[in-house]
Amino acid sequence: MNRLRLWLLAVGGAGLAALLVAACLDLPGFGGRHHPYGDRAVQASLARHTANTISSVNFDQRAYDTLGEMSILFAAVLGCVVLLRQARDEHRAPPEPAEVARPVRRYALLVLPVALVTGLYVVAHGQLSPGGGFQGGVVAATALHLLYLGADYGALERVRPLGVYETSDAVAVCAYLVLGLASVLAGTAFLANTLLPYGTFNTLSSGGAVPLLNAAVGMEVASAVVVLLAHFLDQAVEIEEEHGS
Amino acid sequence: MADALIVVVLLLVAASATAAVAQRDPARQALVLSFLGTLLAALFTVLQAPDVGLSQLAVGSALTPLLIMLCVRKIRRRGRSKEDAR
Amino acid sequence: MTRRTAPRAVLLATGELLAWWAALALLWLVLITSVDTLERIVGASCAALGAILARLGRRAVTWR
Amino acid sequence: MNGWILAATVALGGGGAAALWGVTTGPPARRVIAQNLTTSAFCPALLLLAQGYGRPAYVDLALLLALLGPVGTLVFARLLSDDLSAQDASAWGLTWTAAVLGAAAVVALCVAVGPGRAMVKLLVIGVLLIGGNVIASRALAGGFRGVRGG
Repeated sequence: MNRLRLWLLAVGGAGLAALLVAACLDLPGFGGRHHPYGDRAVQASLARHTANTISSVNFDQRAYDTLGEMSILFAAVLGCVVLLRQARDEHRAPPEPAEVARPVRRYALLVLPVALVTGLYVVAHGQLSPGGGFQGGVVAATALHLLYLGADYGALERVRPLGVYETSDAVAVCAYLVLGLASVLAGTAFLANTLLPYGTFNTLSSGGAVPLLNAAVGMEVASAVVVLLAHFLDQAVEIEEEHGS
Repeated sequence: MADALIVVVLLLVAASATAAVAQRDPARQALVLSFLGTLLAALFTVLQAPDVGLSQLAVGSALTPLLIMLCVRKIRRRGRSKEDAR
Repeated sequence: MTRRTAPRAVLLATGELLAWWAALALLWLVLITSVDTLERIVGASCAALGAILARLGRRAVTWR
Repeated sequence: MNGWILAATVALGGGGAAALWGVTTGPPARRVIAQNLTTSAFCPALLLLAQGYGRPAYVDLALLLALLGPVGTLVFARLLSDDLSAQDASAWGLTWTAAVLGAAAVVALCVAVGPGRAMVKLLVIGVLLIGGNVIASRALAGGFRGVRGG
């Protein structure tokens, strides 16, 4: 039985290797200036006044894929919340206050708003410069956890009403869906970017629905990361197993 | 000549990814992983993909290390409290 | 009987919020490349959010 | 390939190789110091790359690294504080050398960019980078001594 398994692995591996080698031999040259898909994507994004082609691909040409990615993140966080909940044989101990060196504490308090505004900047300028909802959302959520690193978990819990973040996570996913359905109601396809004016090239209002979808994704990612880290922190800092159970 | 930078960064990525796998202790693995995350962001920039680089930077530099280290802390604490209970 | 906050505390809180708001709005203006009305509005609201969080964070840490 | 990209190659290759060596070998204290120096080697390299490619938008990567790199080091300083308290994890000579090199790169780029919004942005990144690295070094050198369970 074991030998059979090894043979199966060897045959499968050899087949995969052969296919990969065949595919590699047929690849276009490294670092070419033109690519059939790339040229078309750039053309389409310029036609809709979106300066950042990647944003145009993510939120306009393939906005449907992004909806899938967004729901994957939502479902993954939901799964973590269920797995990391407080079980019946566990109890919560209040987090111990920590004495952090003063320069580190002050650094955390100063950088927290700066990082938050930078994250919002990255979200808002997704259609103009590199960045977008995902990147900016993660930065904004990380900024909040400077309070845990620079002080203690109690301080983070005081500025982080978890229910608000759970709600805004769901609201953001709904907002993305509503934006998609709005174009259906207007008589075009789901998530087709034809409803809003395209605006002036290289300004904040350019790109039609791209900035709005970006904002929805940014809100979803930021709340999802906060909720995810909250449950990890709960488990690591607060929740303890009952002794002798 | 212009490809020298790409070669240097690719070699570093290969070396640090191998090193991350070769570490045995999860905490040390997390350290190498955070280095690898930053390095990958540099690789994506060199390959003219700053959007992907930003994603990698946002996730790899602080978020992934925090998740891994919180898991490590939980497991260590659990081991300690089991010893206390005995 | 309602408890009234001392005017001095209100003044201090407003000053702190305004200082943070001004600093963060300035940061926004440094980060962007071209300035227009919409940019100013979005920047001002993001800076306001940052200022509120900065004050909340400072109070949470020095609370104990 | 211009001078900026050459300088970035040296920073990425030299700093990256040194940091990789430090982060994979030796006691935990040395590894964490090397992880902190990753930020101070790569952030100036990303700035130099943005200038070398002639794309000002790439500066955002360096901005995020200057903000999040020290946060990553604080994560390790806090959650490994039990391991680090047993040994001396201070490396002030290295920290200040890296800070001076980062400042030199930022000043050179400021001269090349000329006065304006872009120069102020570069200076903000420089301040965040150097301040963050010094504070992260301080955190490694016993900044979390008073942290027990939390």
